[in-house]
Amino acid sequence: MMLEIKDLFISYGAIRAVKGISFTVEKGEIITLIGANGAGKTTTLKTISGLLRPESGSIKFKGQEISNTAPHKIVELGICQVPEGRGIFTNLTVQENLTLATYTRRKQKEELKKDFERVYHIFPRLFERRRQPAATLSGGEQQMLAVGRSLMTDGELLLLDEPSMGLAPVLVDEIFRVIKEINTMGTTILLVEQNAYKALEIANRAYVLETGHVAVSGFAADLKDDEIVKKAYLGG
Amino acid sequence: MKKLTNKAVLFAILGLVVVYGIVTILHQNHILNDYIMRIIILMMINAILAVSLNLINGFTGLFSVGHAGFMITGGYVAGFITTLVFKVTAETPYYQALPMFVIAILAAGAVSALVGFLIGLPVLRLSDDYLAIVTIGFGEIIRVIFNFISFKVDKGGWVQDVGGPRGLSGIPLLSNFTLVMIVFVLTIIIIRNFIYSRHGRACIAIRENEVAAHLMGINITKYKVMAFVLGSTFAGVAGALLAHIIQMLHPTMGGFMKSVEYLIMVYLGGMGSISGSVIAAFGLTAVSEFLRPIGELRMVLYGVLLIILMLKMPAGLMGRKEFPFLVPLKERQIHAKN
Amino acid sequence: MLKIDHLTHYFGGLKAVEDFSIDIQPRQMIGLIGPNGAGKTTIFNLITGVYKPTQGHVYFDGEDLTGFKPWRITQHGIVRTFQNIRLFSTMSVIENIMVAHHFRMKAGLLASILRLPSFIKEERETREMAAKLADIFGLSDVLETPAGSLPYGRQRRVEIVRALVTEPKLLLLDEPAAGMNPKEALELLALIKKIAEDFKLTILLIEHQMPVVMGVAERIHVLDFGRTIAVGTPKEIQNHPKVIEAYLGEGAKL
Amino acid sequence: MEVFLSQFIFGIQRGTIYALIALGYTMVYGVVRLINFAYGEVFMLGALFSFFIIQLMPLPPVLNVIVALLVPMALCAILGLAMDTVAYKPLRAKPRLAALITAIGVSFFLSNLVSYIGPDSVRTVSVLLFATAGLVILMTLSQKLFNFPKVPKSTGINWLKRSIMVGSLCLLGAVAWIAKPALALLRWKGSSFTAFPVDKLFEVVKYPIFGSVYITNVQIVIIIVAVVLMVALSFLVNRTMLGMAMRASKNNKEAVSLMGINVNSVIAFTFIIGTALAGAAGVLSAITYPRITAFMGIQPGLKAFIAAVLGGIGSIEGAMVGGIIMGLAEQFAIGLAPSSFGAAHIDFTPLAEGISFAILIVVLLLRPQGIFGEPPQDKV
Amino acid sequence: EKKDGDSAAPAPTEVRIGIVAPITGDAATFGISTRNGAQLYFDQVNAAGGINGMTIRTFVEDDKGDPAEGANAWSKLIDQDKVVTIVGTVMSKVSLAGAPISQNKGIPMISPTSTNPAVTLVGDYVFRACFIDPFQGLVAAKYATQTMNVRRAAVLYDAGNDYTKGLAEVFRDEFIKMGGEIVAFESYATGTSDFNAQLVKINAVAPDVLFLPNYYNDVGLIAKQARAMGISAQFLGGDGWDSPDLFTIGGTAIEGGIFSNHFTAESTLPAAQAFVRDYEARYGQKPDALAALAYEAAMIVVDSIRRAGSIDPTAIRDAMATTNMETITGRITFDASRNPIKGAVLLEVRNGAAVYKATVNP
Ligand SMILES: Nc1ncnc2c1ncn2[C@@H]1O[C@H](COP(=O)(O)OP(=O)(O)OP(=O)(O)O)[C@@H](O)[C@H]1O
Ligand SMILES: Nc1ncnc2c1ncn2[C@@H]1O[C@H](COP(=O)(O)OP(=O)(O)OP(=O)(O)O)[C@@H](O)[C@H]1O
Ligand SMILES: [Mg+2]
Ligand SMILES: [Mg+2]
Repeated sequence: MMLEIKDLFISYGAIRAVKGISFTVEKGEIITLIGANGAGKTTTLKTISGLLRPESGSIKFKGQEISNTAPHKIVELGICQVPEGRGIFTNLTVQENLTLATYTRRKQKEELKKDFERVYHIFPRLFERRRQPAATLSGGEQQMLAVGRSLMTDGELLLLDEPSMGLAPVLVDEIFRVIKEINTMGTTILLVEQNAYKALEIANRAYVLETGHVAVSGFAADLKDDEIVKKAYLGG
Repeated sequence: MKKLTNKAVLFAILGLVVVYGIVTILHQNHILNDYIMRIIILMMINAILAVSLNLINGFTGLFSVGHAGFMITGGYVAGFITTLVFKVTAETPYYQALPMFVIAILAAGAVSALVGFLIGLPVLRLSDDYLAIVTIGFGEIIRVIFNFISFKVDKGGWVQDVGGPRGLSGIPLLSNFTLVMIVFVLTIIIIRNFIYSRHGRACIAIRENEVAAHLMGINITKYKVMAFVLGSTFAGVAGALLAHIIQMLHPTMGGFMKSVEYLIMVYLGGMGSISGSVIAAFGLTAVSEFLRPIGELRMVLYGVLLIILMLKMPAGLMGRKEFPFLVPLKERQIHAKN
Repeated sequence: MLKIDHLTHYFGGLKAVEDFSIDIQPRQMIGLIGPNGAGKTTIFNLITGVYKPTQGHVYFDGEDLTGFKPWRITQHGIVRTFQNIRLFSTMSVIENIMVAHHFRMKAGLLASILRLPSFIKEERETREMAAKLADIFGLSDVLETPAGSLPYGRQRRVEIVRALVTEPKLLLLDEPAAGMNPKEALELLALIKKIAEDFKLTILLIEHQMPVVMGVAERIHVLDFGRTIAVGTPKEIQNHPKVIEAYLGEGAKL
Repeated sequence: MEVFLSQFIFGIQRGTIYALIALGYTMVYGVVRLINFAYGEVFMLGALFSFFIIQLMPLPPVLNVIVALLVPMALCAILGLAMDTVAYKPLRAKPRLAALITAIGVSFFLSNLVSYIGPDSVRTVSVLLFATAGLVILMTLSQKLFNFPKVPKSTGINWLKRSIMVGSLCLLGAVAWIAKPALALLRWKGSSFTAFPVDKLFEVVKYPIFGSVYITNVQIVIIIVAVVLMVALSFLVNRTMLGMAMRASKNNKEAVSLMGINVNSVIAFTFIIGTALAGAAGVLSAITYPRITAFMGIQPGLKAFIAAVLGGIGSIEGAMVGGIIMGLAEQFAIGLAPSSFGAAHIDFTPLAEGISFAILIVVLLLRPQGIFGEPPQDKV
Repeated sequence: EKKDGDSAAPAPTEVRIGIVAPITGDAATFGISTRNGAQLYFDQVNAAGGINGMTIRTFVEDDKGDPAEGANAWSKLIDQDKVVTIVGTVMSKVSLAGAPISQNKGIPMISPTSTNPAVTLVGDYVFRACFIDPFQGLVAAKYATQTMNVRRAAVLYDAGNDYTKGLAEVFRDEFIKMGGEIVAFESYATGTSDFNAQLVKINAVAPDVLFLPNYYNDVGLIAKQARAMGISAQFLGGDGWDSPDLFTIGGTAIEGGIFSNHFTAESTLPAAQAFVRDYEARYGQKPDALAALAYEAAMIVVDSIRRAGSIDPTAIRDAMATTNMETITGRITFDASRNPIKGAVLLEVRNGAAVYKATVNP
């Protein structure tokens, strides 16, 4: 079991955003969380990566409780996140953005080189722009950078928060292709998406969140054809 | 007649009258001595300064660190008018001096407003720290100018140097409890009504997101300047009152460290809370006064107090909350929810 | 109604928009699509006066608005929403909406400070109007909530309401459906159609979710690298080889 | 000509001191965006520590210079770390201006404490420190005994923290208690102005350049130090991983932690460097203008802020250039102001003080982000 | 207001006296000297049995060098602590804020060091213990033109300080009147530590005399920078120079400087010698001019109360106006404007100490 979430409650001050979520992620899977706006998806991801503290409940990563661990320690353990809104460092160049993600493992020179090669192989666009300040990248390029950067931290579990938001259709396809590719290269993925069709297409299993609860869960393929899910989230 | 249901305002008015009555009676019976009265007056003057700075920094989201400059501008103008133009002295009967003082206060407000306008127009396009620096700069320039301007005045046979580092002395004592309280209450009412109008909303919108405000049809330059000028006006008025209780003006009273004092009041009270500014101004004035017995450790302790208060309440004492009577009825539910 | 003439804009050496022209008639709904970084948002910024164009002109109702300050353009009846939501986040939803009505209100400084009856009346009317509009967008339950703590999708709705109370003639929507799931996007689409009808609006829409654009736009302009590469009906655009190559992708299915 | 050259050299001297102070300031300022009001106090303490060391340790001159510079830098760095931990770190996620007020608090606290501490009063301070330690113990005990609900879960760490706090308070108290004779010996009188014993460090030597124009070894040293520091800092910020992390922290702290970087450590490190630099600036400034008091930091603190903003917030080169520009502007404003003008002997020099502010305002109005600053990137 | 029961009460056993000084803030150096000087004398009087059997109780208040704070201090002392006399304060601008309150309430005050002529003009309850600017400026100008016999003088003063500005202007006017020429008249901002810009200008006109009417800490630095630059003019100054720190800050640069002062440690007056001795014993340092003047002000106050034979403020005031006593600086009386009529001494800096040179009487 890679990640195990149990009875997670999370609040912003008096507002309770997540009300008892439980789910699991197995090694090698792509799991997707889908659900309406404000269902608590981002909140859940932020809590897993340590940016928020849960009110109660447990988060176990490879059997280790991490709900009270600092974000940078969690990254060291092997969880990396592409936050909502990308969070790239606009005042750094593309190359610097990628380099910074290797902060914790500065010593492994050859390995690093390989990692750079891998990222630039997946995103040739980034290679073209490696000397440019990230601020000047287009939205899609920034999203690629954010994903590429998270790959550089060499985590086993990648949390993606709406990677396709605001991207042109070509790029949406591209991003999902890359996610699949990363997954086949051995990274486990927890994907939060609004684009439920696509997410369900590449995922193994899915959880549907509704105002802080898990409403439905199951195999992605099944959910895609589930009438209720269709009606509620796929608009069809 | 919905308006009459605003009970909090009624209670506030009642409270005000009662407080005024009690203080006056206690003073007349020597239970509150002149010293305490002076501190109360200073508390109110500082509150005017804090609230008016809050309008600029807290509500409009500008970052001005030159408030003391506007304060002494008003002080000098008013002091100059009463002392050198109208030649009011300690012997002038109060009923004669009062109208002259009122003129002086109005003139002080007007001149400070003008200075605020002239400074505000070019500089308000800068944002945060850059604006801070420029307002510090202008505050200091105002101080430097007052430090520079000096002239001689014939005082009944004795030629006296006035201005410059000698300051302006011989200002009559005209700020009394009643007058200062009236100005204080008026200031609060005006600023409160301003904030809870479309104009105030525009200012707050600018604080929240300048670009969006701009694109919602708000002339941001106009409103920034308006807030700045309104703030400076009250600073000038406060300066006039202050001059006529300290009876002395000196360029250093408009310096950077003084501006910082008012800044502390605003942030300690809570950015964007009139109530907070009043509480902080009252509190800090009283605390720094009543810490006197510990002598040299006073400022050391004052520093520690600031640190602890801010650590415990990072949004200031009141955050953005207001006393109910400072919020018009309609808006009140919103504040209740926040 | 809106006529843009050979608009060009540079950022330093970068040509963000090049020779862009468009002519929009009243009550039309036009789509603007293109790859990321094609210059779509920049065009909105040029129309609304956030940037001054390097070359070209923007005419609205026959008047040349080029170089006007943003607030003046809004007052002329052009209003927009933002790609990255820009609400007044600590203000409540209703205040957010009321702010946008600012320049339609009349109460002067003095009337406001004295709280004259005229002021109170206007304030009440604005509040009621704002509440009514919020209701149409399903925001009644959050009127008093600080806008910043709403979930993304509802924030987008607040933005649209806020834009509407400026009583615009032309509404520019910059990716209004971003961050919505397909169902929500389709609901929004219906809503946009409805308000366009009710408020007699002209709409220029940027959107990456094809079902939305194709569902509302009667004509679509496609940009790439600042240049217009195609103009046409949704049908034409869908099958335009250049558009498929640059934007939709081979596997585009709608 | 000679006058002009002299003014120019002294202007560079003045500006270099400003630049030295501004370098450390702009580092911290650039990363945390904190207007560190207490920066001037660290500057003052740098000079003061150096003073103590010189009085305490009569070393051979060359060694003396090094010790008198490095030890204060180290002490200031520790102080900077302490300041960050106590007063700024808890407010990191809070509105930026909250930390401004605690910074003002720290500034008041330090300057007035130094002014207060002298042979007569140091024992009072000692008692106060012990009393505070006692208070902390009492509060902890009462929390334990009456089981107040507020005791956090991770009591272990809390106990450790409190023990360290009480321990250091007691240690400081003990130091303060025995410091009385030491202070007397050092001739430190608290509130008083004190001469900084430059002559114990080295002799001032003049090298003539042209006519009566000369340059001194002190001037050469401070210019070299400033340039070296600027280059080193520039390298640190732009070329190293740590510098990258600093720049990234300024942009998006949350995302930095998602890179597996401890943001707080990065910021603490920034503070350490910044305050060490302030300490160094204090020492060098005291060597140039050998007079120290508890309140000597206020003006340089303000000037450093101005120089940093003038040069562009966070820009190392900007701090340097900003400092030099201010120095030269002030020097020439004073140099050119007519004094004793006309029959009434009007002295315009006091206006020169305002002219440097005026120049600042003009520069900022023309270039709102400062000379080397990046324009704000608020993409609509 | 002072009526409540006072007259019916038994004979008072204590005399309440206020001391106001800038004890904190950037003028703390001056404030603490002032407080120490005054406190020392009051304590000595108490140790010797008090005034007419009454002990003195002092109330010390801090004014931070700020007029508003000063006015508060005055008001507190008078309205709350019910003092009968106030010794204070250092800066003229603050004394000017306190003086109207003293005058209004009829509580006499004596400022040890406020030299602005306007202070005592506030009213007949306001006194001072120092000479005002015109006298010292005159002394320096006379010394330069008559004793040194030079014609070219330069002045460098603190433009933010009324004391130094006043002195500078009087010196300038007197020096010109006596046939001299002011070749440079320069000023600097309060708190400056770099005086090179002004000194370069002064150096360019090569004056014979450089008049520095500033406080010792500035003078020390100025002297250093001036000598380093090669300015060889004679340094002249006033009582602001008087502090042992002048020599530590100024070092060898200040050697040979001449300044006027209220008294000299070499004074043969037993009171002066005792003062210096006692002060050093108690505070571990030599007194500066501010301490001496505060001590002197305290002497005047105690003497006035003794002679008034009562602690009625008006009686004390009346007695003070007719002061004619020996203090640590010699005999002192007040003129009609309540400024002291007293002599000055000229001192010269030699081997890190101020050495007596001459006495100048008004
Ligand atoms: N900073 C905040 N303060 C208060 N409430 C918040 C905050 N951030 C989120 N919330 C609330 O928490 C709930 C869950 O929000 P969250 O962002 O996790 O939703 P989401 O599922 O990611 O939605 P979306 O698809 O819009 O990104 C929402 O009701 C939201 O209003
Ligand atoms: N303020 C700016 N400074 C420099 N370059 C900019 C600026 N704003 C936009 N650009 C550049 O101009 C180009 C067009 O940007 P624009 O935001 O208009 O794209 P867009 O079509 O809206 O893309 P998206 O669909 O990703 O929002 C991009 O290459 C962008 O990087
Ligand atoms: Mg989300
Ligand atoms: Mg865009």
